Amino acid sequence: MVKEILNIENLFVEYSNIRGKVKAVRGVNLKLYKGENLALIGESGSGKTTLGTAIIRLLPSSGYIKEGRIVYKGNGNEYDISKFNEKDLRQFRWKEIAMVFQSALNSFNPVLKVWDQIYDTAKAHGINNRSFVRERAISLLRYVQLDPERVINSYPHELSGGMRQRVLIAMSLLLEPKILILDEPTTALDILTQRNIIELLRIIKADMGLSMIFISHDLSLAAELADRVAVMYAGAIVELGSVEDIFYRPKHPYTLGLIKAVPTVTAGFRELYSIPGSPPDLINLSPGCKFSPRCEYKISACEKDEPTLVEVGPDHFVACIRHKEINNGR
Amino acid sequence: MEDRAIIQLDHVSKSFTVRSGIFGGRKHMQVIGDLSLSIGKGEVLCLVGESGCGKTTTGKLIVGLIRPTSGRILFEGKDIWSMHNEEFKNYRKAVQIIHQDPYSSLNPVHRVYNILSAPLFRHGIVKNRSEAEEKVLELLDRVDLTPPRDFIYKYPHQLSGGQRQRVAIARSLTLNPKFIVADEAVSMLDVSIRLSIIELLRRLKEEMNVTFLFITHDLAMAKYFGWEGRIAVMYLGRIVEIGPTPRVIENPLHPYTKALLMAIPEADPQVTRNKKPMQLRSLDIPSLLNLPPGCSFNPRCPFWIEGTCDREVPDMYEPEKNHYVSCFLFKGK
Amino acid sequence: MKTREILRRIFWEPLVIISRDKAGLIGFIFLLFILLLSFIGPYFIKLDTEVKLDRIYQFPSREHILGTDNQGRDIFSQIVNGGRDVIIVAFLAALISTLIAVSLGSLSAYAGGFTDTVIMFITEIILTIPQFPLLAVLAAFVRLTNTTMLAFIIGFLGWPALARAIRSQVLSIKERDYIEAARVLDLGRAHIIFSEILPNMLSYIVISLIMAMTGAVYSQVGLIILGLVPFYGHNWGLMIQLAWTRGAIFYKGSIFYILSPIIAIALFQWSAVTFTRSLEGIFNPRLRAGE
Amino acid sequence: MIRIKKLFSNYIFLRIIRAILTVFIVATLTFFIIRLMPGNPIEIYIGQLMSQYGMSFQDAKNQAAALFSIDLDAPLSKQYVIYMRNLLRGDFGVSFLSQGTPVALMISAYLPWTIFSVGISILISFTLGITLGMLAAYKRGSIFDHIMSTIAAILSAIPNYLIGILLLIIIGVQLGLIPVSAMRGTVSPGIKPGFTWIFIKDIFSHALLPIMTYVVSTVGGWTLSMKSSTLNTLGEDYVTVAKARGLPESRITFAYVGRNALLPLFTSLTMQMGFLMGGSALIESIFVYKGIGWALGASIAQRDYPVMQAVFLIITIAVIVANFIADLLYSKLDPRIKIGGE
Repeated sequence: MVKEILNIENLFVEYSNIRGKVKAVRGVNLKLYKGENLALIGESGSGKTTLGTAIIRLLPSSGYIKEGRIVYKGNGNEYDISKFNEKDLRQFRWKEIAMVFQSALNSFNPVLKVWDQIYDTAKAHGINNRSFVRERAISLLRYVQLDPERVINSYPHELSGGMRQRVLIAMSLLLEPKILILDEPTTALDILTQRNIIELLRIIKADMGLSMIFISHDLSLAAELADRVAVMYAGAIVELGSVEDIFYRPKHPYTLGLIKAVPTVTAGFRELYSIPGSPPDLINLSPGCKFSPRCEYKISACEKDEPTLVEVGPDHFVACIRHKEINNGR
Repeated sequence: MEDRAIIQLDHVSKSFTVRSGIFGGRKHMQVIGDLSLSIGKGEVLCLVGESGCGKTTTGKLIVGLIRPTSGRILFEGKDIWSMHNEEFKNYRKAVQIIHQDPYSSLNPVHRVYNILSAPLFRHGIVKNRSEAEEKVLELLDRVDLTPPRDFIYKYPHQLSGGQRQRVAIARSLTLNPKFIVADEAVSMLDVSIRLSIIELLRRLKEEMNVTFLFITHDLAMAKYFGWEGRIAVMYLGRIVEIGPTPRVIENPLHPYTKALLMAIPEADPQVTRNKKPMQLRSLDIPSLLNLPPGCSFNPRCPFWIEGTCDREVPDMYEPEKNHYVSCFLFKGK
Repeated sequence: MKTREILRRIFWEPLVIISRDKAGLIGFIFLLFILLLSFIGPYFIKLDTEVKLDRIYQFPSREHILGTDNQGRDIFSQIVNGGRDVIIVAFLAALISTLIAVSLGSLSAYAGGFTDTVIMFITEIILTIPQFPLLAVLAAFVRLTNTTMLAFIIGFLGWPALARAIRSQVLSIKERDYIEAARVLDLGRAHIIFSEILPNMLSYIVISLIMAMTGAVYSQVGLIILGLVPFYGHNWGLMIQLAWTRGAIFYKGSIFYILSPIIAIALFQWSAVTFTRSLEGIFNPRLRAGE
Repeated sequence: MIRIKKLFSNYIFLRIIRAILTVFIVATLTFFIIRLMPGNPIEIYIGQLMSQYGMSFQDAKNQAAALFSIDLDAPLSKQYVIYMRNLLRGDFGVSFLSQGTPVALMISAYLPWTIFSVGISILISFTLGITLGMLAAYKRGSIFDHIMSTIAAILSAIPNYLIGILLLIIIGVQLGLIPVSAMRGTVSPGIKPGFTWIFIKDIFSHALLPIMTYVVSTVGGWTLSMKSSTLNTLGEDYVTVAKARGLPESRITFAYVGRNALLPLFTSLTMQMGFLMGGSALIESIFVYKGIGWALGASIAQRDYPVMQAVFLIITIAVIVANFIADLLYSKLDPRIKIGGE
């Protein structure tokens, strides 16, 4: 029996702005198991990044958790992250859950050397032995295939984008966290660099056995690295299942649409299909299935109540009342 | 092929001078080096490469936004920079560009109507407001912004990214162009929106018989859009491989193209997890300020031949019909 | 119908936008008040020049709202009549600086290369020279006899910082994709400058004009207080200078005499700066369209 | 050759060259204003000597030449060379009014006081302003923020000399807290300069009102700039990442937010130095604080051209040097500015 390490229960996150309340995450239930890679897939505004940052309670100041619990199970105990105070959070972050952000370019303080930022991190968690931290940093930098002596004494602007991403990944491993959240870890990088990061993440998973959450708009990243995939639309999970289920047996029209909208290189030429329309306004949400205005399977019942996730196969959940009609697109 | 070419690049180079202050030293940054290329009427050519490889500069050179440092750019056989006024005007009207970022390609202070009617008035296509309005509505309809009356008096900020990109496409169509450069026209849009824009471009190409230069970093998108056309792969300011799209994808010749195809992550778990990426000699891309001698891929290339690749720049060889590659491995084949 | 629409767009919409920012609205109201007082007020309240030795340094009363000065003259009438010249000189000077700054800044950005280097070098050098001493020295040479002359000198020295800012603005707008699109569509240089670039800079230019006005008030009143501008007439600066040179400052009872012009100038400066906060909105279609 | 190239891409070297060039150009401009402008001071002075003292043209001209240390008979180019050579030697000519006193001597008596008062003021105002600005940014939307921002906006809008006069009236005259007239000048007579408590107390009490004026008039500007700069920095990704790394709030505030928010303020700092040095002409005149600004005001009022010219030049040079120091400081704080070429 695989053990769960994180349990998100009925989570609601909102942002308040001038126009009203943006319902960014709406009633998400999600478990993360020990040693697994979970991908959160969705387009801009789907709530995937909000969900990721809510887990370590780093929402922008206008955002807040409205409802729900985020239960972390570690060291033989259960903790509700949503109840943590500032001091708890500070000790918890990076030590238990580390996060690699989308913009590696801007993730480092431009006026401090890489070493200072690594040592800052260690010191914040009570590790004051300089030579110990330095040794560990050097071995980690070597591990991510960087020249440790050169990188450690560099300022961030002296490193390329790919190098910075690797430094950030190395730094995320510094305190041996149990969970690593990666927000669009490859988006801004070149293809060859992307491949390198993907290979690196595979090695990390094999070596360290930690749990990872990938947040991405890019289906191919999920295809590369995920064990399970959660597809988000308008703040809710619409489909959740193993990577094979999602890519080869999608049961939600949106998942199917996404897969059919992405061209591939290797297989021969195939016609693609686009999803009409655009995502809904998260401030004034209509009742019913949020995808229904764009859905070709829509029936009148879709506009009444929002469907909840139902199990359609072993560990395969989908929020669609017409899931039986949806057949594999490939 | 040659005489039916609409755009030709004849040994085009472009360098920028980087200066540091009044007294600072000057450095030359060669962005495009000795580029020759010919695009036929009605063709789709996809220019593929990673960021900073010079593909956007090539696009700007072709639409005449910047002048080449050396070499000639020919439109229907005539050098655009030695055209007389009337000819240049015709060229300007015939060659248009669609930009990547729909948020900076539309002037925020103008309404859709003003954005689309300005070129119509300027070039005497319409005479008065009612004619212009009619024509603008027609253009909006053509790019699927329906009903057009809902969009004509909107400001750009009132539109979504996809809708803005449609307005930008409509603008590029105002003067009935023969040639459109689409510079990463969909890369900033969401996956579900992306494809509908691609489909729109494909339809326009059929309906209006426009020639496309489709610039992208996304090989899969290039393959999809340009299946019937050609792909040119660019690396550090040079084209390293060019050929019919199916051939380049199925039988890549240049080590760089191979590396890209083997590296590209794909939305199919079985396919993508079985990829065997090429082991490069170096992960770092050389700086344009300090290009390596010889083939610019040689410091990273696993097939590199010492003494050859790092000395001379390889010519374009044609190991299969219409499929060219600039690599010594194919010399004499 | 049509005129109503136009009137609505010119007057009503900006007012609605101004009223959205509380501080900006207060600034606008004060500014309007000062302008009305200084330009229309003098037609109703004549400058009191009659020496009344029995009424020296009176405190405010119903008869003299702000009290009387060292010669028993009504201070309020002096305030009402003392603003126009200051504001006109400031406006003229600001207009000149802004014109020079906009032309040189855009030229520099647009031409680039050597022209740019030269213009920016000159700009940087003038920028390093402390402005007020230069003005003071020049004022000592050129005997300033009238207000226009003063405005011109202040205006001719006040452009460098703004020119540099305008240049970087133009440079950034010039690189936007919509400018490239306009070039490719062959819309012409005039269209690009006046219809694509300028509208995007308008709010910045108007805000700069107002800031330049406050700068010109600073220099102008400063020169007057130092006694370097011996022109005749009556204005707020002169009121302060007279109070200072005649030692009124050191007399306890003179508080209303000396305070009135200081508050008038300070209020003008503050309300102008605060008003600029609302201006951004007036020119920005995003805010205008009511989002 | 390589060494020269390296030197030319050296930031400090370039700044020095530019500073020297600026001084050179300003000096040249001053020369031509004095020598060539219609109604230039030399002509006026000669005219004055002839009409007031009944001197002959030649005598008047000789005296003028001696005062300005310019050989008026030499060709203009030679005059210029001599003028520049004298400047290099620190020879600014002789004062008109206090006949025989070399201008250089006067400057060395006045300049230190201005540097002292303006320097202390900038230090106080900058430190206070960035502290208040950061506090306002961290507590944005709070009552503290509203009050601070309003006060700051009002203070920064009022011309500094008006603030000076207001302080004089309110503290000195109306409330009578400070004996204003006793505090004129820069140091009380009879007090020996030295590192003694009495001397330090005395110079601070004399400089009190000017310093207060400078601080009150500039602190608002610093507060507002620091507030907006801090707000920008707080939105940067590296601050979020620092929080995610679990860094203590104090470390984030100072090393991550504070230091980066401070950087854009350095350009304003150089502008501010120029502005305060320039504005000292007014402030020092108001308080009769005998620094270089007061000297400028007095020499202009009395049309003492040699002093005026030299004082103007010295103020400009002081500003250029101050800018240079600020730039060096900036390049120390921001590693993205390269020092020492490659």
